[in-house]
Amino acid sequence: MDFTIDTEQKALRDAVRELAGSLADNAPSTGDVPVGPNEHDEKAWSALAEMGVLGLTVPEELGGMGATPVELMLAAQELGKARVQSALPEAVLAAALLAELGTEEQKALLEGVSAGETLIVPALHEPMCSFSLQAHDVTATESGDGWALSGTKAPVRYAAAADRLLVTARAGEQTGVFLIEGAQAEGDVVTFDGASAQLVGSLDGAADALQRAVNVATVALLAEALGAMEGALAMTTEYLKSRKQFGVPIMTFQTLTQRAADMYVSVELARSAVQFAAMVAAEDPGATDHIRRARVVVGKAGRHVGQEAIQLHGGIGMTAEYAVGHYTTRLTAIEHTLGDTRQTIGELARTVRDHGAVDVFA
Amino acid sequence: MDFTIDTEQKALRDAVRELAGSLADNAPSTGDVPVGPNEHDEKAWSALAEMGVLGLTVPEELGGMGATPVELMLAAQELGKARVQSALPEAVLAAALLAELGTEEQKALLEGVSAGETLIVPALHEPMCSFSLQAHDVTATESGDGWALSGTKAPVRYAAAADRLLVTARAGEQTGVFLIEGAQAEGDVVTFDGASAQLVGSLDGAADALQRAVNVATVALLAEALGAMEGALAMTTEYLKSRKQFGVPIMTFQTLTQRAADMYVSVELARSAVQFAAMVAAEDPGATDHIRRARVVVGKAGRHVGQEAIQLHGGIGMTAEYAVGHYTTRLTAIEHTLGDTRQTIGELARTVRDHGAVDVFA
Amino acid sequence: MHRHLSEEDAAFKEKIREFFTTAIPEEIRTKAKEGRELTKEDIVTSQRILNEHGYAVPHWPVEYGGQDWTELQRHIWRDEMQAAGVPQPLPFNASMVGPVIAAFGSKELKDRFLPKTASLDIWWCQGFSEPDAGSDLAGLRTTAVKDGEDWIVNGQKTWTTLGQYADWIFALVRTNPEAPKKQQGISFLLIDMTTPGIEVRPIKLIDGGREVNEVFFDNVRVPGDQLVGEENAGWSYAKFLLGNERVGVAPVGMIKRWLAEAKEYAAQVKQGEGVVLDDPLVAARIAELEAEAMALELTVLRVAGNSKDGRPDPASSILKLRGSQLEQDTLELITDIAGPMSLMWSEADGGPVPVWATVSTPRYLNFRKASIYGGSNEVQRGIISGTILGLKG
Amino acid sequence: MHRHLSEEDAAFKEKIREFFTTAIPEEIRTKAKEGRELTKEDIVTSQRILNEHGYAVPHWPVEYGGQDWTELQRHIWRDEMQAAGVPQPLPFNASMVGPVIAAFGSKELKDRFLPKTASLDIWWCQGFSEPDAGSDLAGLRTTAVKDGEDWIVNGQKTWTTLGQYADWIFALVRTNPEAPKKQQGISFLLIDMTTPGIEVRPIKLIDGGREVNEVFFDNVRVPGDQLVGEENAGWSYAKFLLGNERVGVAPVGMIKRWLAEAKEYAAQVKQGEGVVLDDPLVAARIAELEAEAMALELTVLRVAGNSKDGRPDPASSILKLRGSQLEQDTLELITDIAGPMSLMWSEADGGPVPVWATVSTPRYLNFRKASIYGGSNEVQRGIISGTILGLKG
Repeated sequence: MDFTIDTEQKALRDAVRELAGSLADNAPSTGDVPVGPNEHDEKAWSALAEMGVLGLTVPEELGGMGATPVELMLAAQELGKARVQSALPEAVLAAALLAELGTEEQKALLEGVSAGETLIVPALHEPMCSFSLQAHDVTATESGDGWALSGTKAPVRYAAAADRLLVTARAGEQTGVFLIEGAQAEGDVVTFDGASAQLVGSLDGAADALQRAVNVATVALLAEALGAMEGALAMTTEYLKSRKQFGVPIMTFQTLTQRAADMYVSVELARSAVQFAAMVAAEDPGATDHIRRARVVVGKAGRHVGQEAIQLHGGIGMTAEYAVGHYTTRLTAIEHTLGDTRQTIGELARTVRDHGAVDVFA
Repeated sequence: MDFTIDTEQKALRDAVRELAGSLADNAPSTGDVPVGPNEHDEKAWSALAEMGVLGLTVPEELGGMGATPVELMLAAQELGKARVQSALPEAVLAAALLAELGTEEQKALLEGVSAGETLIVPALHEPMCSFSLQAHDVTATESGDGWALSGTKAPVRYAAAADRLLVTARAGEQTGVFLIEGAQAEGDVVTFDGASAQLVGSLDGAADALQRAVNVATVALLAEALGAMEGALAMTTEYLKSRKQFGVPIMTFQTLTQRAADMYVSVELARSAVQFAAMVAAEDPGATDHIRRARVVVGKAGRHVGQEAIQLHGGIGMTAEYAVGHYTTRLTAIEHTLGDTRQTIGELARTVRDHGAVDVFA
Repeated sequence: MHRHLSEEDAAFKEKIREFFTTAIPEEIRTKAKEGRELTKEDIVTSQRILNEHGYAVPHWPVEYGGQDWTELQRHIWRDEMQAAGVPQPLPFNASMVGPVIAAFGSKELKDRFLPKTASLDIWWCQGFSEPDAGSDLAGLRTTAVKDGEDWIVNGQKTWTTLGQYADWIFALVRTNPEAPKKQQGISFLLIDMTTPGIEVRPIKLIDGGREVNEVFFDNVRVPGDQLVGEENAGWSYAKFLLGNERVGVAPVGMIKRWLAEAKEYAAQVKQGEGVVLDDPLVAARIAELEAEAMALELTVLRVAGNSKDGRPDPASSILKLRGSQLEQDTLELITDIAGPMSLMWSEADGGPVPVWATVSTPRYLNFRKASIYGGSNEVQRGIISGTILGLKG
Repeated sequence: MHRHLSEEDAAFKEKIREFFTTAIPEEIRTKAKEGRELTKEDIVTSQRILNEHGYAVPHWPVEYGGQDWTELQRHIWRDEMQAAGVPQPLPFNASMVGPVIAAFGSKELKDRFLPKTASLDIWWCQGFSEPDAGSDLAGLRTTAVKDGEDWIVNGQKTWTTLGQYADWIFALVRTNPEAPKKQQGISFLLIDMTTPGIEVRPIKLIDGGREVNEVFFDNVRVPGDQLVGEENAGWSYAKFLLGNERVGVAPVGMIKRWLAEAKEYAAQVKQGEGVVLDDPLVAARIAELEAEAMALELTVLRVAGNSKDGRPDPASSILKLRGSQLEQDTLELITDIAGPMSLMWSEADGGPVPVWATVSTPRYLNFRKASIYGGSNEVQRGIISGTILGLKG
């Protein structure tokens, strides 16, 4: 096992760091600062495309960089640290599915995806359903040489900006992945009423491919969370050093510094888990249990670090004009994207009998 | 709802406090101090009997004091605070069963129980079984006008000192309670091989009566735990005031005092839960869900307070010659007696659908 | 020691529940239950109805609209109010400035302010915290200098909740900068928000809501008869106020309602073949929180009964500390139940995703404040370790 | 960045697993796995076998029995050793005094002590803590005064683990009471436990075991050639030693074995119609602990690789802090799985209640020490906040 990064990876990381910094600097930070889930930002998206970030995990022959989830992780971590929210995890998921299952024609879309010209995002979530790779109420029926979709997907992040969606829908007992163009979105809600769509791959192959694509996108999410935690911890230690109460810097209050130390521990354990998840996904994107363990570690760490970052700041941490709370907001969202800690623990709990000790080398 | 105690109750509490203090003073506290589960102490037991503690919840007409679980709570709390371990919770359970289900002849035993002359303890636990009111591998078969028991009960606390046992055993699909005399115990292990026993009450009525008896005994256990927590907290604050490190009293380290404050919060919430459990049991010993909630609160508080008491003491907290660790030991044992936090949460989880909000007045 | 309700108290409970669930408009209560932002009008409407029936300020002196209730009855009142989703009487009026004026104000001040404070004809806001005086409240720097009979106030307050709606502000100001201790030399002033020189600037929070503000004072002239009690004795009134706040804020009824709602939600969100409530981990978490909320409620009942001479038991810090933790834990749970739906932020009705789910994340984020405002949890632990346990740093 | 094991490392792992599970007597490994107390003989036997094959002190210089292994190979060695239930080489010898002598001792000291230290012909114990110098180790008061070439030692040490078996003790002593800072003026002495004037008094712990002792020094004469390194430079050697200890003690392999055992136990204890492992709360707790143990193991691999110039990365405090928490959490879980059986305390075989269950409570209690000894968790947090985060109090 080797946790060091090579020169090329370092260069990528530094380049993304610089870009992310400049994107963050352009965002408003006083006055009516936006909060919560972001809108798609065309300019930022183009800049990411230009740097090759959008096509990182797309095979070279399909117009991408042919890099691995490790490079994806390095990039996503920098975006997280700079608080640049984007559709990157969603786009990665969609691209992985198309690259694995798509026809030649469908794969040809990936060149535009890598170039930032075509935005394709997944539509997995359904109203009043917890996260699942199986579609629940959205159905697909054969219609001519294509398929017709019915039902509602929500929330579909970035639906309004997307050119195409990859939609999970029930076809009989199975769930398939369907490509659809020009779906009408109202905010993050997309309703289909017999909309015509293409099946991507086969119904039989969808479940496993979907899990693999989710796993790779999860690496991007967890890396972004790691970056957010790093940012939140750095802001918190800075604040403890500079802020005064009772006439002294608040870092003289041991109860605060010991809690900052616990935050550091959470961040470092999460770092190990994220880097491991990236390495595992690079080797075998189907190694779901290891990725799930990483999700649990990062989910718990993110909650701990996000909550403590606000608490140790006090009131200022609650304000939109101050960055630290935005980290917490994003960490909360990541924890509920493509699964969450609760469900993931439940899934892991069902497999604890299948092994003795967890083997990180296998 | 009224949390105040009356003059008589105050007198009882003060008397038990004094007795418990003198019993504690007689225990060895240097050299080869005993650790872990105690042996039955005849002298302490007689002293408790003399004060009326053993017969507190036994009806007056059966030779007891005819008091309620509230008085039992007050007494047990003092014993816990003074680190006087005894068979009181076990004896209370057995007495409650006999008083509710027993024949006249069986009830007549209670006079001796109250007087400390007869020790009757329950034998519920079985090897390799988690806690259950149902017997698992111990069986009862009819034999003449009595019953014959087979199988192993363990651990049966105080079995070696007991005159009689109240044993749960399976009779067909049901579990009955059986009274047995002169069972042979090896430590806390009792093995039956066709031993002759009397059925107490009927097979049909056993389950509910057993639950009620467990509930009342649980009040004694939880109150003892509350006393232990009070003792552990008091020792810890005393230690923080007197112990010096780095040339100053360690109470100048805010990280320690803030954690002592959290211990206090746990103790006070547990106090409310214990007093409530006693009041509830006094009104209706069958109000199992409320007692279970109290068990969960006290179980978690006990773990928190017991662990922190040692940690805030440092190395000295680990030693047998110093009292604080004994509180932790006893709190750990109480948590695993007649059920535990884990199982109790599981049981409560199965009933969360049955009510909207928890109503403490109903 | 007994737990049953007397017949009288049981009847009281019935009566008051009936009142809350019928007299207060259902629309307001539903909005509150769903966790949406209430308008100023909602809050005023509700408090006026309460006040007309003597239910707005029961803990005040009877002559100013209070009730001669027992602690238990007050608990029932609070509990049923929160259970029914009735907005609490504005705490700045009912629990803060009102009791201070009632306890320390002159007869003139009482007659002038208390009736309108109870009826919410005056909307009060709080001017305590400053940018450099948060947990260290006594370090405040806003000054009031005598000018004839008047005071001239200069400085800045912050974290002024709902200041945008306020007619008046009660403020701590430094009237004697020479005092040997910083706790001395502070006075308690009542200030009309329309006085020239006052500016209110909103602070947007991370949930997107505007509920706190900065308030700037630039040579604001305050008539001398708007001083409460003694000059330079404001710190003791502030401590009295903060102590009341700790008792008042234990939001047990609300936590219980949220938990009941959490179960309803979890019984509706589908997971696999069943619903989220079928997940033993979710049910167990709920059972645990119910047990902890029960212990908190019992502690409210037990500690409130212990208060002496109108000074709150220092143990009331438990209520603030644990109350805020349980609020936060419960909202965290609801966000988890909402799952992916929590990624949407919206108060808009009628979509396929219910409002409780689309406000779950902002509400969860908003309540991170609960362990910061009104004396942070670190401050509460300090009160416990110092005042109760005698651990002096 | 990659996770696969090279062929060479995979082969190494195989070889070393084979060795541990065959060369070390099964009886010893079973005792260790069941959590029973090992005898002195067990530990000596095991370490001699390890040492004969070069597996006792691989991190030492090669000329004194070390191996030229990578950090990864050292991790595999530790991990497989703990997985197989092989008693770790006595840490006082292998991880503490050995590396100090190797790094700072003279050639004479190395030749005299290192071979017997590796083979456990000398059993070392640690003389650092004192009754008034625990977390504040530099406040120690045991003195050593020059008398010709010798030192005369007076004072008291405490928490001396397994001191009852020890042949020698390495001790921090104050050699210059006049030094301007208390960290200065401390020296590192090696003392034969049979020297007249030394008395060892056992301290019984709450689990009933005797594993720590007080050691009293009354005019104990120590030859001058038993000083390690420079006079008055002992504090820097002690810091070196404590840093090594943090890296060495992360008990990942043991935690993983305990978790695997916990599952076996939970699959055997009956509950209702099934077994405890069927309880989703238990399975979930295990899954969580497995994930956390995985993160700890990965951090060991990542941080150990970062150590520079033989000085441990301050991040190694994570390993001590989190390692002790996970040990404690896992033993707590096993006690819960044992349920009512945890009420019995016994190491006796053959009864109806298995030994793992009857030692569960004392073992759980015993490991409360893990967050206290060897630099308490509060001390580790202090190292992190001070050294890494730059938060100076």
